[in-house]
Amino acid sequence: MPDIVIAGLVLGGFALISSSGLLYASKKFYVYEDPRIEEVTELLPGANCGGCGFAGCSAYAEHVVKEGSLEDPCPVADSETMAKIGEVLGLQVESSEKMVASLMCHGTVQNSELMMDYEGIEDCWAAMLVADTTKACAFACLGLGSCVEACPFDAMHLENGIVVIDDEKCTGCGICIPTCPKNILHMRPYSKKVTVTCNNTDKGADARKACKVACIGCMKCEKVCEDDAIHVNNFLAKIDYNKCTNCEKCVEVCPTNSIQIRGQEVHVAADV
Amino acid sequence: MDASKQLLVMDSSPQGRVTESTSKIMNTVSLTLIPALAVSVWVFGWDAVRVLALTSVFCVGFEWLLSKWVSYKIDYMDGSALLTGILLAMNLPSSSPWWLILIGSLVAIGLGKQVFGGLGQNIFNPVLVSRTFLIISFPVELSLWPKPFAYDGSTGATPLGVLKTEGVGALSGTSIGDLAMGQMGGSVGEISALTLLLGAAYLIYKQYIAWEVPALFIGTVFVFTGIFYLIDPTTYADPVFHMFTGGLFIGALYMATDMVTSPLTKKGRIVFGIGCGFFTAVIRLFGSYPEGVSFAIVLMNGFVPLLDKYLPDKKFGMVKNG
Amino acid sequence: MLLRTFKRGGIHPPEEKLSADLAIEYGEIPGSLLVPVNQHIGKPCNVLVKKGTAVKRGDVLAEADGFVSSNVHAPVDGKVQKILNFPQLGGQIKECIQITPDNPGESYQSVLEGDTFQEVDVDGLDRDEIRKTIAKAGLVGMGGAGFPTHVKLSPPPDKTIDTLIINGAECEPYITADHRLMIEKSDELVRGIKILQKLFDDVMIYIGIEENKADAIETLEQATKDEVKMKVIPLKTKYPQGGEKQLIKAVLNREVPSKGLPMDVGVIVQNVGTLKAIYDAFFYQRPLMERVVTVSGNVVKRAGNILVPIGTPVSYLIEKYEIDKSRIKRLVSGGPMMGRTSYSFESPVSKTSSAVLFFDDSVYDTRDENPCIRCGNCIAVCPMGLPVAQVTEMIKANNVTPDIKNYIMDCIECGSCSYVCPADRRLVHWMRFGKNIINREN
Amino acid sequence: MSVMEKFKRAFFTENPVTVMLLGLCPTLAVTSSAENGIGMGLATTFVLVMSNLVISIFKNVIPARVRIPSFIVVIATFVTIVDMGLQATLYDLHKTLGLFIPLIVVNCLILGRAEAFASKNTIGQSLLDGVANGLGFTFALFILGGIREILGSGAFLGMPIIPGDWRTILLFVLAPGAFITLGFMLVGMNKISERLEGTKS
Repeated sequence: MPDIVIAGLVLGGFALISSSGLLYASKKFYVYEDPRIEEVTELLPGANCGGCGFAGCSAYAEHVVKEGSLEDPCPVADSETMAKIGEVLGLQVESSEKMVASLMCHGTVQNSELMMDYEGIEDCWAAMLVADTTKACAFACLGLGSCVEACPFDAMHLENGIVVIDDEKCTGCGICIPTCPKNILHMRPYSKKVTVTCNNTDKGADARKACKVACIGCMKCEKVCEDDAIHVNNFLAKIDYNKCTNCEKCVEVCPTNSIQIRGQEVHVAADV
Repeated sequence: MDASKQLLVMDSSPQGRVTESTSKIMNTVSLTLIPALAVSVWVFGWDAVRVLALTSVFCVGFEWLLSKWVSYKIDYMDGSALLTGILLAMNLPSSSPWWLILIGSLVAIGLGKQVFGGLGQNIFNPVLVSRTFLIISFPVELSLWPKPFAYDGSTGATPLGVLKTEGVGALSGTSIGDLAMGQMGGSVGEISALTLLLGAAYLIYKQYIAWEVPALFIGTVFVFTGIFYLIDPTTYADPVFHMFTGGLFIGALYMATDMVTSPLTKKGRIVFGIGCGFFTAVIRLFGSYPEGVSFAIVLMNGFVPLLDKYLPDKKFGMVKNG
Repeated sequence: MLLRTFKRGGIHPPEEKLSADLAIEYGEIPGSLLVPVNQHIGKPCNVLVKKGTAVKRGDVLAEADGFVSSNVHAPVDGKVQKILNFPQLGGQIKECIQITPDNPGESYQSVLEGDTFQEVDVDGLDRDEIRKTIAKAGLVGMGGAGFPTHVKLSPPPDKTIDTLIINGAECEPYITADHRLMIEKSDELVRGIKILQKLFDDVMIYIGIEENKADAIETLEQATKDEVKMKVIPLKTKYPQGGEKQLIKAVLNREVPSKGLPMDVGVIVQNVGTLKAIYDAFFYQRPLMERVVTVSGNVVKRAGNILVPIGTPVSYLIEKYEIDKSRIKRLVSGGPMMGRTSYSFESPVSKTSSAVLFFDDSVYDTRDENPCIRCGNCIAVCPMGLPVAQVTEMIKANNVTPDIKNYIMDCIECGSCSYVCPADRRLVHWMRFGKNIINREN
Repeated sequence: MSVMEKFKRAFFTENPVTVMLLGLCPTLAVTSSAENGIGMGLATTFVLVMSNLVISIFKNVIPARVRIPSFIVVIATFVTIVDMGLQATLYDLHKTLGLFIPLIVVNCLILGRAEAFASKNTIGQSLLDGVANGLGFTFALFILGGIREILGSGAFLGMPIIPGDWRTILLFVLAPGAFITLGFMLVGMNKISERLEGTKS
């Protein structure tokens, strides 16, 4: 059996040389990667939505591990997940409430009259190149759905010429906020259902002319609020969600229905 | 909302359009094929009409069926499917059996066009995808070419086929005039160069097709085969023969100039035309198939995205003034 | 006659110059005027008046804020009724000063005749003085863009200006305002040009006019026959001959570099309307308060060119020209190729409104976008040599890569591509949308 | 994970060919008939099962940094065994499959399972995984080969099933036919899984 011996020796010797080469290479070219990056990536939702401002979940994981802090938390992950990620990093994480996107407008085509027959490209920014608004109210939702297009979670839909947001599907990633040319999307805590559905800063009479459910800046809500949570500035009411207790008193008192409870929207304006 | 109130239209500039439309272009191209089709009917009899009717019905039919199925909008009556059908008929022998036409139409519309995303998205000319598919799949049917004026269904080889199998000697006696008028064996539309030229001239006048592509295509074939003819006239046929036989004219005038699958810019069209001509001549002279027009065009179709990207027009203001 | 033109691209839409032979009329002072505060490109003005302020014709209503800005003057005697936001011709909502005139219904011609002519010694004018007078009079480019004139006339010292081109091409269909000005006010124009001539050393002046305005060419040739350094250049009738870059290419065969300005090739281009305004500013001390507007379109019974004070609402023109309001589907300010649509009949005429056109559906009815069939027409007609079809597809796919950006920013939005597209694709709108995407990124 | 679930995943939701698009070189090249598809699939299955077994046994011994070369050596060993075994027993099949048997070494499916599964799981699990994925691969190749055989040569598993005077579409036994068929298989697969997902939610 000298043949097989020779073959064995040749291959064995070759294996020895190759493996020492591998050994050398593995020592010389070793790149340390923090194992926690992978752990964090696996904990993250994995939607790669980009809401955090990084290119996907693994890039975000790399960032938080490198920084060693959770100062800008993943906007999509719930507090439990963030707590787990905090554990991996050895940090204490305060539980934060889920935020959802909210539209500061209720200018449906019934409430704020359509002023034109827009026939350009179906996109709010494209429409803004042709006209500053499509409705009587210059602040109103254009209703062409740039945000709907951008939402990665199918939480937004067009209804009656405005955007309707599904609080359950919304993950609070905030991608939609900058896609609105009218800047009428904002974030609010999931549990705080009372919102001002108007962004019109015109004087009361002008605002009322433009839209039936416009905030006219009458100050009634400010007076009725016991928690100092609602203030009128520039003829427009604004709720401070740190103070709001969901008492719904302002909703009752609002003469134009411009303060609404999410999920129980009153679609037609009250006759005043 | 007040219904009586008339809303003004808001739109981006310009507030006007030419009266052209996709379907108008498609239908005009279809109409210019009528003289060539008439010659075909004269040469091949009612069989040519049968093939034409079947391809048209099948192509529009398949497009209609697919429009029910795909997620994007298909306007099956915009004339593009009809044009595909007519051009497909012109690329088949008039003796084609119905099932061949059925498969050919399905391949043209389904595989050639809609799998890429429909009108405008296809990389390859649907008709030629179908033709090459059929040539490869059914070599028997696609080499039985009906003889001209023999309305009894007897078949023979095309002049190019004769050239390939029997050599130049067998061609003595074919007059160029007959070839130009279309008195030869071949597929329904590839026979009459003059009528095709007539139709295409109108399209060039209407600026529906670019003259660069057919001119350079035919010119390149002529020059290339001419060089070999001058080297050895006993082995290679003369360039005029190459010009008027086979599908060169329909290929150069109607297939290579297809808007969707030809380059967008002038420079690209020049390269495209020369490339088509070069490959046609190479396949005809050295390949195993007697005819190379469809292969050459499909091959060059694949280069179109590259030509578009790397041969754009010169942008205004790219030259520094002294 | 060998006509000059730009080489690349261009189209020739139907000219439809319905009002070419109609002399400029004078309007009356309307019952209420809306003077937009911001009628130029650049920084918005500061409003100086309040509700109830009584203003005299020529008073400054809003003052330029910074260098790239332009004054706005009261076009009539009257009282400030209100300051409000109102939709403009062109669709934007801008702050307007509503003025109730003291003498509504008074003929504007008689108001103009009240102004006194004052001879000015052009040779004795100081350059800074000229620029200051132009700035004070609130002059902006009256061709449509509205760039403050004094800024355009103050090139940085490292640019030598050797040529001044007067843009009388008026390549857009329907518009005839500049055409009529050139015929009726040719002497005034020449005097205006002479003032500009003072601003630069040894400057050659070309007046570019499309050949379809043969009478204007003739009149101006007559008016400039004694001038050595002024020359009328007949141009081929081709759109967009009046585009700044195309006009320079046609007249001088110089190509403005990509992302560059005309002054990079030593040229300044001025519209004829602006020159008339310069003349008024120097010889009548009259700031920019009025302009010639072409009223035309396919629903008007009679077209016309009318001189109206700025701030005149469109509804006044509709009444004056007895236009059937119910037939109007599109209200376009400017020409049909580059003009913008508007949605309110109360929108006022501004410094840049060269025409107000009224259309119904028969001229152009928006159709749905069809798939691109890659015919290449858009690329063939693009005067800027852009691969329009590919660029717009990339914008549509939201894939704006750096080299695509380069192409987008060179678009002059002339509309030739959309005009010839057989698939009714909104190519210009996509291009503008692409610019918007780029602006948002920055 | 239960055995059933494992098989469902390997055959359907994570099928190596129609979903993961692994090992496309043999998939496209040798599937001109259903028989070839089965032969290729089973040969691959054998290599997959054996390499999964060996790798899961030695997973704690193999140093992480040289695992890939080690896996390749293990796989190569079994490929050589299959190659020789086929040559000895099924010579005709070996001749048709030709070069593609040695090329199993570089089939990403095998290395993929070794890396992703066998090197992290128990021996039993790895064996099961190998069998399931191998059979899933075989199944896909069988379907692909079957379609191409019926359309291209009018037969199924060597038995003529189309009347003699009918024409067959020659293109399908050629390479382009493999691409076209696989393309439509992917379309079908996506449509079916879309529909299944739709019924679930």
